[in-house]
Amino acid sequence: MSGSGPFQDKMSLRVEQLSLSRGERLLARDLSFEVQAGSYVEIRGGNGTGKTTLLRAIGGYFRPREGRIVFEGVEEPSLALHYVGHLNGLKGGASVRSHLRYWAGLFGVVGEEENALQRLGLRAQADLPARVLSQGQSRRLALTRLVLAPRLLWLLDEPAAGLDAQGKAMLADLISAHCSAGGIALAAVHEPIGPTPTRVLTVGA
Amino acid sequence: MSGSGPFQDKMSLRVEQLSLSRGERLLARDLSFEVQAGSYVEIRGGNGTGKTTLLRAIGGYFRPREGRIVFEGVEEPSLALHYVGHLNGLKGGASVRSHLRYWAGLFGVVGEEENALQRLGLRAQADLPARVLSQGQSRRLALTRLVLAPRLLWLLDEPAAGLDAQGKAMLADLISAHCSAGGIALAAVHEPIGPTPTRVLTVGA
Amino acid sequence: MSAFAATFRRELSLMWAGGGALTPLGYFFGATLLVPLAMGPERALLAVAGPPLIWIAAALAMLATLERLFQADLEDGSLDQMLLSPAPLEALTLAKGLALWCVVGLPLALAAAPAAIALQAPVELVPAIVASLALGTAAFAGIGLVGAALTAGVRRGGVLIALIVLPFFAPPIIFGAAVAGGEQVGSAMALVAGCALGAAALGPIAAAAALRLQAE
Amino acid sequence: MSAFAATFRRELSLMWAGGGALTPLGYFFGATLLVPLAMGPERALLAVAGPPLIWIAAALAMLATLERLFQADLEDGSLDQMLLSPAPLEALTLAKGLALWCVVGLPLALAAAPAAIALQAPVELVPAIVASLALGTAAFAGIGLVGAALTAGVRRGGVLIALIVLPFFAPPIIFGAAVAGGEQVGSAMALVAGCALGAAALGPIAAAAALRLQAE
Amino acid sequence: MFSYLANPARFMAFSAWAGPIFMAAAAVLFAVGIPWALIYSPADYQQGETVRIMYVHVPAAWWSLGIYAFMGGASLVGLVWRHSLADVAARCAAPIGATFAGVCLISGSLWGAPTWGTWWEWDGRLTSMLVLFIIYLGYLALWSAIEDEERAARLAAILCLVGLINLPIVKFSVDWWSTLHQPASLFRAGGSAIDPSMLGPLLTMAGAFFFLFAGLLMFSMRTAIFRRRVESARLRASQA
Ligand code: HEM
Ligand SMILES: Nc1ncnc2c1ncn2[C@@H]1O[C@H](COP(=O)(O)OP(=O)(O)OP(=O)(O)O)[C@@H](O)[C@H]1O
Ligand SMILES: Nc1ncnc2c1ncn2[C@@H]1O[C@H](COP(=O)(O)OP(=O)(O)OP(=O)(O)O)[C@@H](O)[C@H]1O
Ligand SMILES: [Mg+2]
Ligand SMILES: [Mg+2]
Repeated sequence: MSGSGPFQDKMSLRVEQLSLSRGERLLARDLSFEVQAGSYVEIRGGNGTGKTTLLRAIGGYFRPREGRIVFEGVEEPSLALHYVGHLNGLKGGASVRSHLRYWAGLFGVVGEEENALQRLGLRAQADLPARVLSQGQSRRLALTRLVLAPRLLWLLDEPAAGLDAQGKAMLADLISAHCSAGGIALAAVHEPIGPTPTRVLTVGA
Repeated sequence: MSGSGPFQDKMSLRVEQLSLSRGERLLARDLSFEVQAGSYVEIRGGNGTGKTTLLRAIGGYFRPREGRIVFEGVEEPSLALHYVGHLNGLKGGASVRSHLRYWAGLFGVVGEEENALQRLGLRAQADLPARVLSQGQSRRLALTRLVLAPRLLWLLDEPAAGLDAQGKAMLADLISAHCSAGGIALAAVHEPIGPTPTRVLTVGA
Repeated sequence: MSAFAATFRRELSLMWAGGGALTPLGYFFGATLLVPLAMGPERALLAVAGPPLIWIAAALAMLATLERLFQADLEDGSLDQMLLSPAPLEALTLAKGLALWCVVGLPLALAAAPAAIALQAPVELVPAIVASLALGTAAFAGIGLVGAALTAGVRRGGVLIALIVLPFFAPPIIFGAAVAGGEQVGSAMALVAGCALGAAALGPIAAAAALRLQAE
Repeated sequence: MSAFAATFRRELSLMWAGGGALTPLGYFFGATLLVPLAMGPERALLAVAGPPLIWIAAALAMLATLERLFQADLEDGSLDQMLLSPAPLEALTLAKGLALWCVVGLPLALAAAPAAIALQAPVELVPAIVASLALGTAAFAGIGLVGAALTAGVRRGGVLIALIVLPFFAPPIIFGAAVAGGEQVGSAMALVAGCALGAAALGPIAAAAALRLQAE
Repeated sequence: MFSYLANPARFMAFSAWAGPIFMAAAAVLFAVGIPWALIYSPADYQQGETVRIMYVHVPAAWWSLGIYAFMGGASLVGLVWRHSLADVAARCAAPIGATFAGVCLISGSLWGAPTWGTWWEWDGRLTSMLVLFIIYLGYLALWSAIEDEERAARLAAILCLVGLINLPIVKFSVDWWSTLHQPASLFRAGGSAIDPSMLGPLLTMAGAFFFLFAGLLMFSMRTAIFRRRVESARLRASQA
């Protein structure tokens, strides 16, 4: 983690015999896997195979039909994770900087705002309202959350969507640094986004 | 164009000394280029350099500060083009098939609905409400418009966003077929999406 | 199917799926229910003050449906597609307004019958009240189109719409309330009809002009 | 800054940017303006029937701000982030409700003073009307949170909210209108305060429970 | 009993015979109660024959309150223990409760016209009953507006629990406000104040209404469960 050094705690994530369904459609059956501290896991699979659903289940947003998701070394999972999904979570009327300030308050951290802007290359846009940002700039803004509050587990759903080459390189650096500091990153992707995955998980195959 | 054979008319597009600005920011100055029938043009450039703005100006949604955009061989530009932007234009409550039916009516065409579903691999989802589609499935639905109504000029803003490998191949096929039938495609992209571009236009360099 | 028909049909089904007339009716009954609650149950007072308030309740019920009418189209990119249709945008806004009237306006007019009775309106006036409201809601729909189009780009535009639209609601409400109050029913009805015609004719045109600017 | 304070501050600034109290006030004045239009300008009638209607106008003005309160958070992904905060969701919904009350409720209560005078309320009652509305809008905000959270996932939820929320608005309106009508001002005021307390205590809890379900 | 029936298969088996039995009980009680109420019970010395509306009005009023309370219980079970059967029960009871509330309102109006000289009066009891009716409608509207059944069930359950607040208001509104409407005469401290000659048919009709509710509930729950099964089978088949 940039600026905040390696994590004190180690966590691992264990998924046991997970079944996921949406509506009447069964997306995963008896899915089991384990992820150790320091891993970067890529989740692959065609459109509509359940990558998003899996990430949301791990994030605690979506209740699996069966099975368990176990966080080891973590007391309250929702405080140990970041979720960057398809939706960026922005308010058009608020400025870029005020988003960072709000998130810092929401996650209970202080002081990393300028660093986060810098890392994602949004310094020039800091005072623009989010409404006028381009697609890639909006994505970058959502990704600043990763820098803003150090959290062990990153759940990233197509994090590179809309990013240009430089943005992808920044993201790859962030992920590499996070994992070498002992964090875990799970990313649903269609193409490799840079860092060498510890393992590739294919859903719905 | 799949199923409808080569276009009867030929069009070309000429952009003359275009200046584009958003708020106080100047995105393009004195941009001039010409695109002939049958071309596939890739628009490249970093995040926030003005790709979307350029496409929207050509589509007639955005008024350029200076310069002209000339359509040759076309009477009413807005009836000769398709625009697939960052937003998919879907209604969560309406089913996939009803979107196609609506667009067919809106564009004044008939009968290509099943073909379009087939071409974009959405047959299995035809009766689902758009709300439950995955990211890639939503994008595919937006792309069905290209098949549904044959139009000469395609303006595509990161058309491959969210598509899996198979989806990207489908899109590449669509674009190739369109251009060899005499249509024009302009696509803003961060990475090549398949077809060999006739030319690459870099904005904001 | 023409673009007009396609739009009309889609709007109808989207509105039905989103609760249809059920919810504006709830709003309408809720609002009329609040009147006696606030004013107290006194019979004589209600009989004079109540029936005209039905018009206010109907106006507010329609108002509440307006906020997202075009805002959603703008936010999800549908408006971009509407601008690529061979049909003029005026026809498409007219189709949306018509759908609004069918799904919300007409049921409101019918619902006015029991509401009028509850607010102690004389029974022989009820048919006139219903007919005048059917016209009045058409006027509201036409005016509302313009308000919704003007505020489509504004977050929390709902209340801004109200501000823009309510002054224009005043004429149909004044004449309509005269019908409900039983004064010069015939000529008041003619005036409501005039408002409806004017709004239905001008509303879609003004709304389309506003929408063209929103796409930027 | 705590998550509560951060949420409160953000909501305040978003609401201000989105027009702030201006637009609900417009709705409020618009609705009260329609009353004499619909009822006719008769002084005596207005003086009896008018002041309680201020409560209806205020209730409807707050109602109109509710639709997008949580719906926007759900649609743009903000809700996902709220669920990752160390603060309980109940605290965050309370912060939103509080912001709503500050930006919309309190200005409405103050605006009730001129509106009451325009509707011929006795001047000596005006302070009581303002105070009771300040409490009443707090009750509306608390109840409204629940309605907004329940309908966050529904398109065109605005009218559905109305249906759900208006029955619960009835008690504060009944007691509040009694204050405005000048009957048993003291005890009616105490009852409005009771409604406000109950709604402020229970509203955020029920709203948070509903919101947790919406994230799926 | 509740936990026994919580298993859908057992519920289906139970309701297969319980539904018809409840309906039969309702039919028998109506067959006794209607003639008793309409012909053999005395006319009121003040109100004359119109008092007979009571035999519809009062049971409908009682059970519209009772059904809401039942829905509240079912909602709590559905929320806390996530029993889908409880959700179905609450959902299926709601239209019946709304109908009873509507019957109470309409019969009350019909009764009010001759006795009070008005169809409708905004007193506490009548108003709060109307509020209950609107809460029923809101509950149903919320259900139908949310497509995902499971989520709809949980959200509607929250609304239902919040709406429970209205029950004591309906019940005690007569005591709190001085009103036109009758205060409670049967369920009150110090015993019933209704003449036994009217109490008999009234209680019979109340029993009939109860069994009508129970029977209708069984049937509509069965339909809902069947529909669900058919839908999931159809979807599974379409995916295979
Ligand atoms: C639309 C109008 C009316 C409504 C909404 C209404 C509502 C109710 C309700 C909710 C109850 C049940 C109260 C309880 O169990 O505590 C009830 C009971 C009753 N109502 Fe009405 N009512 C209406 C009109 C009338 C009229 C016109 C009469 C007769 C003059 C009447 C006579 C009664 C009686 C005798 C009871 C039984 C009270 C008891 O034994 O507890 N109601 N009504
Ligand atoms: N109610 C429903 N009935 C049937 N199928 C549903 C329902 N809701 C969702 N689905 C399906 O469940 C799947 C959800 O997939 P999810 O969003 O997890 O996919 P994904 O792997 O993230 O895809 P993408 O790469 O496109 O983002 C989709 O195929 C969708 O069509
Ligand atoms: N009001 C404004 N003031 C200043 N800058 C603005 C304003 N509105 C928009 N911009 C800037 O204009 C640019 C718009 O770029 P556009 O959306 O066309 O970029 P793009 O090339 O499509 O980028 P991306 O690859 O991220 O989609 C952005 O850099 C944005 O920050
Ligand atoms: Mg996905
Ligand atoms: Mg762009």
